[in-house]
Amino acid sequence: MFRKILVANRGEIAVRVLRACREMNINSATVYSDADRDALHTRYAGEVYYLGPAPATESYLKIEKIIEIAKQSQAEAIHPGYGFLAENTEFARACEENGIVFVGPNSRAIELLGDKIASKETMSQAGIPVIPGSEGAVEEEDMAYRVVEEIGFPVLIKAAGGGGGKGMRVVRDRKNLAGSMKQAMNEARSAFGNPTIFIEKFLESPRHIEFQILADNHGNVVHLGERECSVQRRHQKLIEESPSVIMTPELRNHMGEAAVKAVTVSKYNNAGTVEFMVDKDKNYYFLEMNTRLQVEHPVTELITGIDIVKEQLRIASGEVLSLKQSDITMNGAAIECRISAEDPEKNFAPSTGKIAELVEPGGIGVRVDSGIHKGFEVPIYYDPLIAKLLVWAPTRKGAIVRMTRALAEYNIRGIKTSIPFHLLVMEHPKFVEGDYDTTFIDKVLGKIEYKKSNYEVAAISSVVSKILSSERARTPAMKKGASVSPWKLTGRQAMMRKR
Amino acid sequence: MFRKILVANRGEIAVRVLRACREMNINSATVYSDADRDALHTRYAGEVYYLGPAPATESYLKIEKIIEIAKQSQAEAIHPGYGFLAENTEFARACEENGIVFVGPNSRAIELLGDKIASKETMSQAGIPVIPGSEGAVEEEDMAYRVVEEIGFPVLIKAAGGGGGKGMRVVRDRKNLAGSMKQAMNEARSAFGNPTIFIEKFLESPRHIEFQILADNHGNVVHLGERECSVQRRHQKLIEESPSVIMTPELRNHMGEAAVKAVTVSKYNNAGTVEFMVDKDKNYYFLEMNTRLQVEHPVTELITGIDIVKEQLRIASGEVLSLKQSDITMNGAAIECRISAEDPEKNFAPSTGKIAELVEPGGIGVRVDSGIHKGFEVPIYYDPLIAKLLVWAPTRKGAIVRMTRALAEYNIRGIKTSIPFHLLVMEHPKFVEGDYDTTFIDKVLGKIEYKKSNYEVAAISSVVSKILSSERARTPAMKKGASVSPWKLTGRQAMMRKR
Amino acid sequence: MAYVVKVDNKEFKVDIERSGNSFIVFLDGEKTNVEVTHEEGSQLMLIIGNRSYAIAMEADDQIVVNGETYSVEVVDEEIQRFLKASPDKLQKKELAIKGVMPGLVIEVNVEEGDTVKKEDGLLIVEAMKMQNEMKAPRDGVVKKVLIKKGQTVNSGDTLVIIT
Amino acid sequence: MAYVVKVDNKEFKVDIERSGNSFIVFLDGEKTNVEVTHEEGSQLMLIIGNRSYAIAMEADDQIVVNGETYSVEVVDEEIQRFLKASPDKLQKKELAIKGVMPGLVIEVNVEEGDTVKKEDGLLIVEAMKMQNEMKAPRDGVVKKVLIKKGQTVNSGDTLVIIT
Repeated sequence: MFRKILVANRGEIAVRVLRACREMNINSATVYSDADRDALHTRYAGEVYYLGPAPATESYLKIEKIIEIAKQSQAEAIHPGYGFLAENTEFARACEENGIVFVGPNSRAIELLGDKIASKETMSQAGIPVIPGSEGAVEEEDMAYRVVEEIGFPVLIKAAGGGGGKGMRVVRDRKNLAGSMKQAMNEARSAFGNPTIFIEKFLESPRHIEFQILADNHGNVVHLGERECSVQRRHQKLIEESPSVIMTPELRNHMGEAAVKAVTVSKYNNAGTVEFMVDKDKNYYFLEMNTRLQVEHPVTELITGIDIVKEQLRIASGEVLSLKQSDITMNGAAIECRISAEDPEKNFAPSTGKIAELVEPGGIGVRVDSGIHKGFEVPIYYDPLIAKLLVWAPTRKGAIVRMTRALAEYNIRGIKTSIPFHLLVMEHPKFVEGDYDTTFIDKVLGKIEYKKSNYEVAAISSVVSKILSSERARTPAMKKGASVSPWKLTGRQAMMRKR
Repeated sequence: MFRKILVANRGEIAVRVLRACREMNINSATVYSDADRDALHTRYAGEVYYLGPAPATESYLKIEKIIEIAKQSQAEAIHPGYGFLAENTEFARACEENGIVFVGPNSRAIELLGDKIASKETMSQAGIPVIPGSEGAVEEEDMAYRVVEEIGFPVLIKAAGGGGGKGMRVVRDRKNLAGSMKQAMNEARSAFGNPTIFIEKFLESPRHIEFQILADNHGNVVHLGERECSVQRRHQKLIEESPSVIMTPELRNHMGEAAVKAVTVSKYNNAGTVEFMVDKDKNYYFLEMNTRLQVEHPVTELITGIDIVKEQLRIASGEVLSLKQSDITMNGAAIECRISAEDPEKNFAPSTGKIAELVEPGGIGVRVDSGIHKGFEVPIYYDPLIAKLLVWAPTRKGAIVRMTRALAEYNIRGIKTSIPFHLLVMEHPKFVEGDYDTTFIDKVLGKIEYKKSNYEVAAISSVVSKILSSERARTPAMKKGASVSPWKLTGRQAMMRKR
Repeated sequence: MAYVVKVDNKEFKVDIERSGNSFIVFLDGEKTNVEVTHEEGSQLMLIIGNRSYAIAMEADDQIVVNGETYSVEVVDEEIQRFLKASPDKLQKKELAIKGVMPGLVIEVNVEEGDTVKKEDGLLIVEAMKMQNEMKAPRDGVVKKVLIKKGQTVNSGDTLVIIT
Repeated sequence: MAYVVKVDNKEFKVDIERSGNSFIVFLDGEKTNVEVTHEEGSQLMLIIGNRSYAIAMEADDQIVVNGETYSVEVVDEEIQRFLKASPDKLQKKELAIKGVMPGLVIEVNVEEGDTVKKEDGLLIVEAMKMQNEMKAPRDGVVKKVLIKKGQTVNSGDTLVIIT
């Protein structure tokens, strides 16, 4: 096993990896930007190295600087977390070239799976179901018309180079096809520097179901079951759970085998996630593969008892997978809510600022993976995800009530968070029944109305607060119990003895 | 199920029960003393009722007042937690007489099992192994001499009326027998109002292993496996774990069956714990039965996935146990460390005061059951237990490293806690090997030496702190980023729109 | 002392009297006891009747009660009467447009002296890769622009003043 | 500025210079950079070299570094020199016996004017059902007894003054 690892990330995922290092007795180092001098991951790591100014392009995305720090700190491996450089072929290659182990797949697999067209073709050839569509890139209008004739409307135009909804267009009739194509190409060019697009059948109300896999460097592959991630807003996952309510043991076997095959044919190693779309008739289609640790990996950890980050480190150090497919069992139900610094009552506008108060939920069946602490100034420069709240219970129903209880305990002040949104979902009958798909938030939840029941209390408290606050203003300095200076010139001797 | 429950306790156990109520959609009420106006359980409950002055005898032990509050709040049941009135026959009877469900066993079972002599006899008659000793009370010296002739030295003199080490004496030779007997009787009289003592063989280095049981009101009984609680200081448990390293499936079956039998013969209902002493040859002896929820019940919850408090409430409401013995499986390893407001570096002297800082550990496999919050003044009047830290991992070794990691993350300032002690135990080779018994702390751990490795940092930080502190003293009022008053006469209109 | 409180456009009359850490409150005439059990910065814990509430004052005119956010406006009853008598007193005052979130100013659309209409865009602030436009809350003239393109601003900073 | 710091009876010389939020420190002659990344009350986060430390000052003369407690004594180097020159200057001063924990005073064994010897029991405080005796740290005369039996005292309260 490694003696020292550099964690080249920030926030909750950096802390997650650093915790695994501590439990494995591996020395850890991490990097920080100007905005993260007092970040939780900076507090947590064994060693900390300054990267540069706050913008990611000047800090967390600086490949050369990170490689240099890895060498300086004598780290033998780099864990990239997710985001930033996690799926960057160039970075993986730079690690390989500098004799540093990249905790993730080999650079060729990243490259192949980062290209949506090439990876779709690879999977299709291996007999894994893919969504019907163009064979490869669509460059001209004529070609687009031929494709839609074959597969029928509605169709989805997608960019080969990236994700996150950019360069994507749903087209429902012939007259909008050419225009949407041009828009998508322009968007893809500016977002990914690559205008290549392709077309596939648009699935109306699919569910998003993904399989966690582990693959060692010796050809052994297992899957850890599925996660359902259909609660999405603008292609961003907000809530994930396992098992999926639509899953049967047979379907899990089939999809799991397809996931394992996807890993094998792409010569993939380390942890990864194979994403599928599933339609109403439970037909499943390969969507893409995420070549990194996922935000939602703890859902699977709660269900299987397997520590995925530790497995990543073991695999990266060359160990043979100790798990066989038959060892892996799924137990109970787990849900994750992504806690983000966004104001759900203002259309999820970013809400940064200083964390004035932080009380995290606890007790039975609750796990919090946090990236913040009280007093931390949530920076404007990075992803709004500040923490993940997870629960486990023997049943899905038990997990939902537990999540409701835990969300209500979560107290974050100073910024707005997505907590009220999650509370709403947990109490929505469709979610409770498991009757939801990727259109849930936009179509079913509709206009979000936050329930309020404490108008009278708000009125009374406002006045009480006003009175106390104006009293404070009148007597600023003297407070009861003002703390004595902790300093005296001479130390005192112990004057207490236990009787 | 009940519509409303009164939780007649405080601290972490009150919060534990209140959480279960929330998850079961049961309205909750609780009580508070003057010292607990701002306690966590007072913040957490649906309704709160003032009990009286801080001393327990004037608040949490006031049977009549609590019954009155239960009626006033229209609670149908009372959960007593542990301690205070949890094993008080009179209180259980008062509930029964007032038509309020006592969440715990019937008052007769409490009475029987509270009497150590009577319960030992009941168990012995049922064929459950008990420690050899006097049959019933020992009133005269002659009788004592006869007993020791039969069982041999060393012997243990115990009080029939209570526990906690009071009225207990180990006697190793004949010449000390009469004197120790007298001392024990005096101590027992002043502690429990009952001088009755009995004598049994003293086991030299036993392990303390207990079985969690659940018994419904219809005669169904299951056990949830064992907890090993041998890490004790002055008969107070400090660390508990499950499974026990000495356990085999056969021994578990035998002891589990004995525990179930103990419940059956004492006509016990609700949750309870059967405690055994186990000697080096794995002979086990019934020690006593705890007729309430135990502090360490979450250890079992982590291993079995069963929510014991919810089961208590279901049983109390008359439901039939939904669990059969064959449904119950034990998975992985769990450890609990009791976090107490005591200074382990000063021989565990109580350390009360205001919680100046509180950061609880999180992430994979960690559970915190806390009874405090930042800013809370830990009262001098009650038990020093302020929180429980638990971990789960697939293996015992994994649980130990995880506990070490979690303890290091735990940051409680303003008072001293037992955290440094727990860190020491987690790194002790004997504990790591599982080679320990109830003499571990006194004999093996010996004089506790706390490791320190940051002398230089302490020196530098002291000076930095001194400089910053004297600067603050010079410029008291103006601080950068001083918060503007949250009050203005007129509200502002929303000026922001998402683009 | 009597106040008029507007909570999300619902109006309440709160008559309040202090005794130690407790208050006796008449809410629209109905009596309640309020006990302050904890106070730290703008955060309070209250016991009202037999219930306990976690209160936080946020961003000038918002209060959070057990996690629910309400916009509130507390007006002394006498001032309220005065305002009602001359409703445009307030409108004519200087109005400071303040940042409601930290961010980077990526566009400034007004200069000092410009006339703006209600809902006109004044400037755009970016944070976490999302852009937000600050708009004029009423008609007026730009008296002062206190920020520049490229500048980082904090929540509560005055950005533009309108008269 | 130079200080002599005693940490659990180990002595260090700390020469320190400030520049903004950073300090340049020479510890027994060896140079280190110290950055203050967080400051709240008596709690600090420091980056020293490439390591990050959680610091808390506690109870007058104690410092907690990443959970480990040290007793510390910081003396200005010049004062140190003065003290060494006249070592009994300090001994003769008034000595305030302070409570190190909150509790209930259940016994007071001295009166004003009593002569006490080092290690003599002065009073007993009870908390959480445990009793603790406060003892005289040196020989002296009881100048003042500030508490009574039955009284609740807090950590830091002066209980007895010895001259």
